[in-house]
Order: sequence, then C-alpha cells, then structure tokens
Amino acid sequence: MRYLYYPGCSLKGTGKAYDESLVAVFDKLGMDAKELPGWNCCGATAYMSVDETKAFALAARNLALAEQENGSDPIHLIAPCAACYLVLNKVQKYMAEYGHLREVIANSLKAVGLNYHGTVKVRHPLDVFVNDIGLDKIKAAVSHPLKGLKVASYYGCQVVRPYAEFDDQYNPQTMDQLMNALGADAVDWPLKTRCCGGTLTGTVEEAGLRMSYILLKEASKRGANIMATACPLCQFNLECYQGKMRGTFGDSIDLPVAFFTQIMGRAFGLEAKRIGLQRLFVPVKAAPAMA
Amino acid sequence: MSKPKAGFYWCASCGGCEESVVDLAEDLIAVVTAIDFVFFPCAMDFKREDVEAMKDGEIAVCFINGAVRSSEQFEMVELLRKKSQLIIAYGSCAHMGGIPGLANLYDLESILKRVYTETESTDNPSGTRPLPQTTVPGGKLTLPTLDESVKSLDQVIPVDYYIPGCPPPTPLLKAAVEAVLSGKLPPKGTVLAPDIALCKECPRIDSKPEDLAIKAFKRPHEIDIDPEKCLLAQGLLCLGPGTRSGCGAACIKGNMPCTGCLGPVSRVHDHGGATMAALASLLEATEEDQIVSAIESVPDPVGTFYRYGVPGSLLFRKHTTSGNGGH
Amino acid sequence: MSNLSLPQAAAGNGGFEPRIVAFFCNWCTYTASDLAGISRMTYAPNTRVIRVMCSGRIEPQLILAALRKGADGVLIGGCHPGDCHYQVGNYKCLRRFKLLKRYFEQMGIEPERVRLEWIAASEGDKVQKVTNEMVEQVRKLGPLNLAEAPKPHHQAAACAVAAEGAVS
Amino acid sequence: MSSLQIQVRIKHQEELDPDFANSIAALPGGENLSRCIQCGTCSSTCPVSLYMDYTPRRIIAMTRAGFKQEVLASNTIWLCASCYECTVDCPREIKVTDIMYALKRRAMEEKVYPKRFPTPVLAKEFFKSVLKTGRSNEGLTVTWMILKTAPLNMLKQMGLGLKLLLRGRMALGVEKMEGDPTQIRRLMEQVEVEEKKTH
Amino acid sequence: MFMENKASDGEQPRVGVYVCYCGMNIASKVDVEALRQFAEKLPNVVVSRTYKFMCSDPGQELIAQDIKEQKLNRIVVASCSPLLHDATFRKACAKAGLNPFYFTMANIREQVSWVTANSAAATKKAKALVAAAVARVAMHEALEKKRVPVHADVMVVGAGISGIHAALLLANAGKKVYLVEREPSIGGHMGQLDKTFPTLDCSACILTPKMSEVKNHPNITLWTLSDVQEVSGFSGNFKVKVKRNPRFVKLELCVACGQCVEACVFKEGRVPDEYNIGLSKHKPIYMPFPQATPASVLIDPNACLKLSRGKCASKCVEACDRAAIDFEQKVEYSEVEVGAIILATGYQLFDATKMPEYGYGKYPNVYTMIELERLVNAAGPTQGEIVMRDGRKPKRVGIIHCVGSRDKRHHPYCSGVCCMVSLKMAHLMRERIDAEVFNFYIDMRTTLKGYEEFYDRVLHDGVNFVRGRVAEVTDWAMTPGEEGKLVIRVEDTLIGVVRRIPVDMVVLATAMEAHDDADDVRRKFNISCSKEGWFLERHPKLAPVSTFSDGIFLAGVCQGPKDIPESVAQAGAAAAEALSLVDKGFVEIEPNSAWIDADTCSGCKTCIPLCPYHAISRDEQKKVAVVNEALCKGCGTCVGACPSGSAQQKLFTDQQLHQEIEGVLNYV
Repeated sequence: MRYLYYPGCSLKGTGKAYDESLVAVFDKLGMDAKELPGWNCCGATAYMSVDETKAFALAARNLALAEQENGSDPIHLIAPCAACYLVLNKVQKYMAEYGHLREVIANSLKAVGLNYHGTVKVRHPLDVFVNDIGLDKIKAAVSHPLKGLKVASYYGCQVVRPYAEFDDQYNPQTMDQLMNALGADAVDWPLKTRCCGGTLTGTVEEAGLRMSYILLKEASKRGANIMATACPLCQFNLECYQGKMRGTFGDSIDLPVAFFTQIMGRAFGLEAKRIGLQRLFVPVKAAPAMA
Repeated sequence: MSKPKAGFYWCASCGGCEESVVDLAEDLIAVVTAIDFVFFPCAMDFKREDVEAMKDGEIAVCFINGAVRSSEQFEMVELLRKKSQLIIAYGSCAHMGGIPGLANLYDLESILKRVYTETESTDNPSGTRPLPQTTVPGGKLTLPTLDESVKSLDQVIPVDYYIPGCPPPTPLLKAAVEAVLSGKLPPKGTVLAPDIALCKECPRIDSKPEDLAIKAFKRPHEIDIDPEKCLLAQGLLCLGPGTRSGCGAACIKGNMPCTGCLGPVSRVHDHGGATMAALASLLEATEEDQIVSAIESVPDPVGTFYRYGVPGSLLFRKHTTSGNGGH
Repeated sequence: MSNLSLPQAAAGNGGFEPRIVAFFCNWCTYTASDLAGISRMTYAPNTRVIRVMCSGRIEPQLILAALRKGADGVLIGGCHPGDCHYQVGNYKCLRRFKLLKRYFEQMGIEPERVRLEWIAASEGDKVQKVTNEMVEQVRKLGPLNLAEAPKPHHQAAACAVAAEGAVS
Repeated sequence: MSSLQIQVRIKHQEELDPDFANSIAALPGGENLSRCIQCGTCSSTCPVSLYMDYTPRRIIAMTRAGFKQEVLASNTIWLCASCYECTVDCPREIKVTDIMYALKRRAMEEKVYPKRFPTPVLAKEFFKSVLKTGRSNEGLTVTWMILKTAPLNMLKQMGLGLKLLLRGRMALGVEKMEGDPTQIRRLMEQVEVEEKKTH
Repeated sequence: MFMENKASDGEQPRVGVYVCYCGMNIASKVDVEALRQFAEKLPNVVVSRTYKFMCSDPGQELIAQDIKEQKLNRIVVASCSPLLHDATFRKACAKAGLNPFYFTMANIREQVSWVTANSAAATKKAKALVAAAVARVAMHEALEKKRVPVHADVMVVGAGISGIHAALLLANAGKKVYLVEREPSIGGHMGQLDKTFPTLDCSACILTPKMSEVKNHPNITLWTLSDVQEVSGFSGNFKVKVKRNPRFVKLELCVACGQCVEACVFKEGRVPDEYNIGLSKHKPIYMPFPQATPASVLIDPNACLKLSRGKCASKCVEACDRAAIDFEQKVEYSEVEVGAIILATGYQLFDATKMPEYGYGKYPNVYTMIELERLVNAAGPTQGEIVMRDGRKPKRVGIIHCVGSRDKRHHPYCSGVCCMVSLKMAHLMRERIDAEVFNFYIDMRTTLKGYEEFYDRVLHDGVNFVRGRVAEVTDWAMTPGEEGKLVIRVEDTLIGVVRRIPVDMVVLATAMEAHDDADDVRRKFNISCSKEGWFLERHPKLAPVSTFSDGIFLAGVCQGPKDIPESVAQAGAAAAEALSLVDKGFVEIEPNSAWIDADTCSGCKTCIPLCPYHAISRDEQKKVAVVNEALCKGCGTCVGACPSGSAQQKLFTDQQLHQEIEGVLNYV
C-alpha cells in the first residue's frame, strides 16, 4: 500500500502533538508516509459556509496533488484531522454523485494545470492502524503495556460519519480495540460520537463549552482516567477549556485528553517529547502508565 | 439463329472468378459452342469501343465479377448494363463486395497514404500520388478516380441474378448457363445457388453433437484438426451454419472451416449478424467476464463474420463521426 | 453521393433528439416499463419500445436493422441473470451482445450507442434512470448518421434490409 | 409587565417566497428536501438543538413552505456544528447538514445574519486566510474574528492564547503552504468562471 | 420477394385503428385526435377512430361493427399495456368473427402518457408506436390457442393463517391440497400472538380450531419440516419436488404425551426456543408449543446427543411406550403434480440490531414487539407475567413505532400493522400491569374498520402519545431521575421541543420484511420480487394475487405487509383463483411457440442445445430440426440464434419485428 500524509492546518498549530506523535508512531511501525508536497487547507467546515463549490475545489486540489504521486498502486492519503478526513471524502463522493459539480471542479483544476480522476483513497489513521497494519503488529510493538489506564475512546462526529466505512457509525470500535491492544482498558460509554461542539466554542461559547463538558463528565462517570481523541479540534476543545468549564459549571474536571497516537506512542515506549506530551494543558502524568 | 451473345467483365477482383470459368474444363467447350463471347477482357481482345458500338440489349447475358470502386468500373458496368439483357453478378465481390470490400474499414485517404507513402517498400519522398489528369509532353493522361467506398455490383447497377462464391463453384456456373440458355430462369434477384445453409451438404454433419457448447474459438493453426469431426465441435469458427450451400463443402473437405464466401441464405438480412448470433449463443460461458474472454478468442470479428460482405452488410462501411463517409 | 436522406441538420446543435429503439423482454423489463408508467415516473420520450417475449429473441440483425433504419441508439432490457422467465435466454442475449459490441468497435460505432441492462419487473425506477441516461449519452454523441448504403438495384437482393419500403 | 404581551402570528401566503424551497433543493445535497415527513429525528439527534430558536425539523418545514425570512434570520443555521448526526440518522436520507450550509450561504448572500454574530465572520476570515496563504491560520483567524465581533473579549482570550504559545501550539508567524499560493487564488477564480459557464 | 407489402396470408390488409382516451389518462397528454388523423393516413388503414374508453362494451362494439361493415381484417388498439388488455380486445375481435390474432396493441398509456412530461413529445411517441403496430399487424397470421388439460390438485406453500385458510377453502371445495410448511408446526406468526386488534380476540382461540381442521381434513396432505426444492412444468401442470426433513419421531404413533421430553437426559432446556423468540429454552426433544399441529414432538438433530454424537442413554426411547422415536429417519423427497400453486410464505421481522441507536441486544430491557407478545401470553415463557430480563416489572414503558419501517436506510415502506400492534400493546400494558406507557409515532395509521375507534379507546386509557421519531435509546443519565433508566431522546414535534424520557422498558415495533431467502424462493417458482423483496403481483389493482407465472398465486404477507383480516381475505382470493384454474379442466396456451421450416432448415443443430425445455430435436430422416410445440414455451431464443432464418416464432416473426422497427422509426 502506498501512503501519503495530509496533516492539515490544525496539525501544524494547536494539534502539533497529533502531528508529532503520529509521525513517531508511523516511524515505529515502519510505515512510509511522506507528507503530501504542496498541500493546502481542506476548507474545513467554515469554507463550506461561504462558497460550496470553491470549498470542494479547494479540497479537490489536494486529491489532484496526491494523484500526481501515483505509481502503479492507488494512493492512500492519510488524513488524521476529522474535518480534513470528512471534507476530502465528501468531495470524492460529491464529484461522483453530482455531474455539474464534477465538471466545474475538473475544469477549474485543469485551468491551473491539475487533473483528478478519483483514484485516491482517503484514510483515517485509525482505519490504517486497525485494518492495514493490524492489531497483532501493534501488540507486538508495545513495550510498555498501559496497565490500569481506563480510556474513554472519543471518536468525535466527523471521523465515523457520514462517509467513513471502516467503523460503525453509532458504536464504533476501532479505537477501543486499539486501546485494548495497548494493554489499556477501553471504557464502554454512550457518547463516543456525540459532537464536542468544537466549531462552536470559539463562537457561541456557552453551547460549545456545555457540549464538551457533557462528554468529559460522562467519561469520568464511566470510570475513565483519560480520554483519547482522533481530531485536533476535539482535543483542543475538550482539553484547553477545562479551566473555563470549572468557572462556568462549578465542577472541577481534570481529565487528561490525549491524541490516541500519543497513547500509542507511550505504549511503544517513545520519549515523551517525541510524542508531544509536554504540549498538553492537563498533564497525563496523573493517568496510570502514562507517566 | 445466331448464338446468344455473352460478356464477361471484371471490376475489382483477383482473377479467381475467371479461373473458375476455366475450371469448367471440358464443359467449357460446350459453353463456348453455345455462346458467342463478345466481350471478355481477360481472355479476348475486344475493346470498350466494341461494346459502345453495340445496340442496347444486344448482349444476352453479361457476367460481371469484382467489386466496384473506380470511376472506370462505374462507367463500364453502366455501359454493360445498357447493352445487356441480363446482368449476372459473378462471385463474392460482385455479389456482396468481397475481400476488396474490407477496404470499407478505412477511409480513402488513409488507404492512399498507406499505399503511396507508408508501406515499408515505398520510396516516394516527394509523396507523389496518381492524379486524375496529368499533362505530359504530347498530351493529357487520365487515370480513373476512386470512390470513397467499395460497393457491390447491385449497389451501382440493377442486377438480375447472382452467382455467389469466391470463386463461384463451377456447378453453379454450369447450372446458371444452362438456365440462361433454356430460358428457365427463376424470379429476378435470385441467387443462383441452393437457398439452404451449408450444413445440409456437409459430410461431417452427423458428427456435430446436439449439445454443442463452445468454450473458446480456435484458429486452424492452433489445433490438430480431426479430419472427420464437425469443425465447430473442434472449436473452429466454421461459418457453415449461416452460409449458403452449393460449393459441396469444398473447404471442409479440405479440412478447413467455411469462411462464408457464398453469403447468407435469402431469409437473412445480415450475414455476419446472423452467424454471430448463432455462434455466440453456443458459447458455454455464463458469467460476464467468462463471456468476454471467450469472445476475445475471435481476433477479428469483421474479418471473420464479414470477410466477403462488408459493403453488402447493413452497416456498409466503417462509421465515422462525420457520418456518411463521403461517398 | 448527393442522395442523402438521413437527418443531418440536427447534428451538433441543441435541437437533436435522439431516436432510440428499445427491445424489452415481456416479463421483466417491459413489465418494469409499465410499472414506471403506473408509478407516473416521467422520463425522456425518445425511446420506442418493441416487446419481445425474452431477451433471448434479440439478435444482432434486429439491432443492426434499427441502426440502419435511423435509430441513434439501441437499448436492450432483459431479466437479471438467474431471473429469466425462460431460465437462460438472457445469457444468450448477453453473449450475442458482447460479440456484437466487438464488431461495433471495429466498425466505429460508439459503444455508448448500444446498451444492455438487466431490469427486473419491480425496477420501474431503473427504466426511468437508464432511459434518461441513455438519451443523454446519445444526445452527447449526436446523430448516428450511418454512411448510407446504396440501395440494391433489384427487387430482392440477398442482403436487403427487411421490408425496405415495404409499406410506403 | 402589567399588560399581556401579544403578537400577530398569522402568515399570509403572499409573504412567503414560493421559490425558496426550490432554490435550496437545487443545490448538491438539497435534493431530498421535499421528502421530509417531519418525524423530528434530526432535532432529537442534534446535540445543539436545545439552543435553537427553531428545531432543524422546523427549519426544513419552513424552508419547504417558503418562510425565507424566518429561516435565514434564525440562529439555528449558525448553531449547526456540522456533526452530520442528522444527515446520518434521517430516515428519508435528507442531507440536513448540507441544507444548513446552503442556508448559511444564502443568509450571508442576503446579509440577513445577525451583525457581530461571530460564526459568519469566522467563516469569512477563514476564507480570506486560505485564499492568501493556502492554509488556515487558527490564531490569526480567531483573533480577527474576536476583534470584529466582540473586541472586549480579546482580553479574556489572552490567557488561552498565551498558554498555547508557551506550549508551541500556536505560531506567531503566518503559516504558508509550500509552493505557489497564488495557484489557490487562480483556482478559486476559475471556479467562478466555470460556474458562470455552466449556469 | 420475402418482404412484400402484402399480408402474410395473401389478402390485402384492411386495418382499423382505435385510439383510446382512457378518460383523461391518455387524452390529457396525447393529442388523440391528431393521433387518429395520423393513423388514418398510414398504409393499409381503412378506418381510424377514437373513443373515451376503448375497453368498455361500447368501445368493443365499435370495433366489432367496423369489422363487419368495413370488412376489416386487422385491428390495432392504441390504449394501455397489452399486458392488461390484450385478452379483452382479442375477445372482441373473435366475437366479431375475426381471428383474434389479427390484432395488436400500441401501449400509449403506461409507456407514453403516464411517463412523458411534454404533450407534443408524447403525441409524437404515440404516433411512432401506432405506426409500428399498423406495420406489424399486416404481417399477422391467423393462430389458434392450444388447450392443455390441467391437474386438479393444488399446492399451498406456507401454513400460517393465509396458507391455512387457502388450503381449507380448496379442500372444502373437493380439491386435493398439498400443504407444505418448513417449521415443525403450522400456525405461523399468528400462533405467536397474544391478542389480535382491534377486537382483542385471543389469537390462539381463533386460530387453533382452523389448525386442527387442517390436520383432520381428508383432502389435505400436510407436510411439515418440508421445503419446496424444485418446480417445473407450467400452469395447470406443475411438477413439484418437496424435501421432507426428518422429525425423528413417527408422526402416526406420537400422541404428544410428553413423557419423552420429561425423560430426556437433559434436565433443563438448552436450545433457544424459536416459538418464544429465545426467551425460553427447550430440550433436544420437544413440543414446539402446546397447540402445535401436527401434535407431535420432534428432535433437534444438532442438540440431540444421540444424533449429533451417536452416544446417549436414549432415555426418550425408553419412555415412549408407543415406540414412536426413530433415529433412523432420513430426508425424503416427494414429487407431486399439481395444477396450481399458492405461495403463502409470510414474512420475517426486521432485525432490531441493525439500528444500534435503539440499543437492542445491548440493553437487556429493550424488547421487540414479538418478544413482548410472548411475554404477555399466558402460554409464554413467563406464563404471562410481565417481568423484564432483569426480573423487574416495568413501571414506565416506551413503545417505538416504525422501527425499520418508513426508513430509507432499511425499509422505505410502511409495515401497516405496527401502529395497531403498538396501540394494542399499550392497552395491554395499561390493563395488565398499570404501567405508564409512551407511544412514539411518526404518523398514526389506523385506517380500517374499527381501528380508529380502538385508537380513541387507547387514548382514553391514558397512554401518552408523542409525535416524533425516537433518535436514540441510551443509559446515559443527565438528571438524577434518569439514573438507572433507559433514556429516550425524541423531538415532541407537536410541541417543537426535544424531550428526554426515562423509561424502564423499551419496546420496538419492528418492521415486517421479506424472508431472507425470498429471492431463492421466487426463483424456484419463476416469479418476481418487488424492490422491497415481496413477491410481485401481476397487477397491483386488477390481479393482486396473481403472478407473472400463470398458475402461481400469492396469499398473505409474502406479497406485502398485511394484517390478519387482509391476509385471510387475500388467501380466499388466491384460493378462488386457483380453483377457477383447476376446475375449468384445461388451460389455453398463448400461441407464440417457435417452428422450423423443414424446407429451408439445414439441420445445423444450432438451436437444439439452446432450448431450455428440450423442445427441439432432430428429425433423423429429414435431417432437420423440429420443435415440439407442446414443450415450447415461446421464448424465441432459437429464433434469435438460427443462422439461416428457418426458425420463426409466432407473433414475433422476423417480419413482424422488422416491420415494427421500421414503423417506430420511419413515420414520425
């Protein structure tokens, strides 16, 4: 399988630790996934609110760039950010479904010297780890089993719906399996895919804060001592606003929220710095086996 | 009473039709005794002026072989039509377009380019092409021009009868001459051969299984051909089931499959279409990809199913997006 | 030749309305086509359906005749594999169709002009979809405009198209 | 509050926009708008509906009926967090999220969204940033958004910004794509050209 | 020569064209007057008329009159689909003395007026089809329908209430009936129900008398544990092969005393009981349920130690003083000939685990409706006591309608009965345990006799109704009141507010759906399925129990969701159809068989292996192929394959089809 890595803007900013830990884990697992040269912002959700076709064209440019790298095998483009993953998948799907859109985008790309034929496969790292690499190989790489770590796997909204096919939309399992493979205990909880309000926290703070708070609260209630996320915005929201939640809801929540790749890195015995643990607001040290 | 006058003319043909006349052997003497040949460019020294000098309808019967493409051929067949009471299209080329008709798969320009520029043996750096008119010291030279498409004879002039085959089997020719001489002719337009397909007279028909299912089509050089067994049953593409009889299954007796030179029977509208339907139906495959790969074993569908009859087929010539092919 | 009688004017302009002859089997596709009607699914008016009992009756000569007589495309509809009312007629149709397509390839007939679809009796919506797609496809290709085959100059040439001028 | 507050709630047909539903349904994702059976799944599955002035189900009904002004002025469309839960759960396969996007765009086109309401401003700032650099720049975009909508909040957000800076999670400089960012602008311009061509 | 402008039998065609308005069905789209004028000018057309309803008596009379007065010898009717009215107009021709096959139809309703948006385009298309019909009909020949005697016995497949009812009607009419059921007992789903709506009759009380009537009827051969393997032949003369699985108990000896069950080496049940939807377990030797018919125990070969491992003390054998147990029983095959077949294979229920948002299978207190039926039934796993899997009695129950129905991701259709079932269950829960009940519905569908009245009654019972489709059932508590409960999240759409309602028990009214193997079954019987997997009727209005295969009829839910009265009514209709077929004594065969011209056939044998019915053989004397008309079913595959045009099919000759091609292309 030929992989390319599409980090997306957030992984170069607030989600830096996701970028670092993902690359470190790739490295540890012997995966070759170079960064897509010349990538641009996927447009995320905000762009869609301004101009739909442009948003699609913006995303499609990345797919066209990835396709250029095509050898004999189709390219698997790994998009760790939930928003990027969704948007890139969506443009694929919509170009196939809506002829008019396809024409406009294809012609626009052509005008700037690009082509897209629809051969790229957009993959989330969870999918790649569980379905391509396999849990056996991951288990084999574990040097520091995460005994006593109770993980609430939080997939967020856009990783498993509406276009992903690698996991169940209502009760996804891949991250839970992955956490169990690392020696941790995945906690069963009902809010794995409930939205964290990420896009709202910056704009309608009350709504966003409350949505994140609900998640953290329920995860703690179910006995989790850490939450794992698969999206930079979720992580930012759930972690960086915990202080604010304390003020708003009068309830002290100190639940570490880490990228699932950071937890993998920890189990693989990677150095804390390499997987960006120092970048977290809520220290993970408190959680068993994460120190 | 004087002997009936006869003509024998060739258009785009190979000469095999003339050979078939020679194949009459001793019967040829009877023919020449009964008929007076007044035009036979291959064998006798009559000229066009001689024909032009005749009265309309003076020739009792004229046999014309070969397909029609050049302006000369057009002029000649029209002239002969005028001078003849009966026109008989003789041989596959006149009947259906024949082997020359396969040229309808290409446009004229690409044929000329290939012939005058591209063939490996061509040395023509200036790209000279024959011109309809060339002025040379001493006067003007003219050459016939070529039409965009090859045509069968009846696509150019009215034809009264057909003697099919490449070349026509001599018994058919003999029977036709006898019919003309005796005046006992079938309705006009008839193909003067049995209106039943070849399997009727094939010596191997009893060896054809009643549950034939063909896995893939073979070409003769690919297998060791059993000289007794039905060729289709051996996987060879034999067009016998869809081709007129009258040849005595000559090719099959020579251990080669029928290639369809006598054309279809009268009830069929498209020779290739009918034989394709029959043979494809007999394939064993049921899954789409199996079917496709079985059909891949036919290397050249046109050359196989329409070898002698592209101009006479429903499509007439290769389709180009510009439409009519400019003919 | 100047005696072209095929419609030429429409070529390349928006006024071109494809003429499509459709051969539908009685049990599945023709029934589906009725169902589309009963369900009031509107679709492009360009197809002319000819009913046969089974797609196994459909053969290259019928398709060729339709193209020769002015159709810009031919659509064939039969029961899904395994569903043939006569067990296996649709397979025979498929085999002939695949061979015919190869012939068409050599003869320069665009593959999109002939289409074979399995449409079950319940798939009225598929009749609608396939018809619309086919019409659009052929509209894009433009009129077929086959090279006119000179009419044979006699009353019954061996290869005459059926009923040439029969009822005129 | 001594007197009873009353309001006229009647709607006359001529106050409605008869083309509104069609204009939304014509966009990619809008095709099933007319198929809604008002079951309310979208509303109950929505994690934000508790804040909305009209539940998503009502937005669909109102859109379909031509209540353009009410729909475009609602807070619902701006509260949609794009979590796609409604789209996935709708038993009629209505792409509710796409319809919300379409309504947001329409509201911005018609300039009826609440002034100083941060979401559209954020969207626009985001759009600008990408156009210029090929990348979104979280820090700068948010800063502009706050300055444009509620400058007083700037102070409140300073603490968070500082923390992020300290942990290397926010760049001070402008993040730019590799290669030629003008290609993005050209691509966007071409989209406009192509869209005009096909309409 | 062979394609002349002359009727095939030599006489000059005189065609009459009749264009139907079909009220406004055709006339609102097709300009029928223009069509009439167009038809009038077509070759051979002598007269062309329009009429409001061509298929009505006066319409038919119009044709008959013209045949006599204008000496017409060919008739074209442009109206609806030939699949609908071909027979009608053929009869009209015959009545006027014209051979009925000198007739053809142009389908300008189903395939023109109903599917074309633009009126001008519709008229144009109609013209093309009429021109084709006129061109084709000239080539028609006089044909005769053949009569074939029919077998008087009937097979009914499936012995739920529909199959039982149909079988009894036929048996009472004196017909021998084979009733085939794959379960060990007849009774079907109705046998599992507690009460039936809206009358609240006890289901068993009204069903079991019919079950025993089946058992005792001299005209009914009942085969349980049996499957149809193969069907061949055709209407009036089907051959059916039935696979009969062993029961390992001799039916004729067993008196269902139950001593063997008692004696079984297993002291407790170990196989989930299908009848109780797995809410209880039975032993390897068991009685399916107390009223099972035939009244006999059977042995589950997978669970029985003797049968699965060959080793067991076989206490059951000892216990049976009638020596009814027979471990040596094998699969048997029976082949029977019948004239008609009624399919009454019923339905299965939607698998609620396909909607994980409702937590079925995850939360023990989420039940399906059929489970609850067993739970409230006095003969059920709890003897009618309503206790949940965790042993508690529910105080508050949420009933969710439309689970898997009206949902494009699962079944787009409305299952029709769930509203009433849910109302019935709400009523029972109020009545039996005084629970607080919430019904969550999208639309309330109580359309038939007495149903709305029942809704009214349940409203008055104090059941809470929330109009809204439930998004989610979770154990996620947000308030103290929600702790330890199942929380239902729903928009109360009439109020416009999202509500969270904690309940003890959730009941899912799951959709009715076609059996998983419906596709295999319909292939066996050579019929079609609708998109949703239900067996397809010949016409939704006019032939609702017939199929496209003559002689095969449908009864009950296998054709689409129905409640009990509707199923019974349809079973009656299917029985009447079957009776009318087999009682007549013969069937007429459409004369569309193939024939081969012996004078031109070359004997190439291409056609012989292509015939699926082995109807073509070789005449060894003449060395030509011959079609056995009795075996030919008229597909025309041999005709399509004949490379020398010697094979032809009546009603679909080369000439007729080429004329049709010419017709659709050349006149408009």
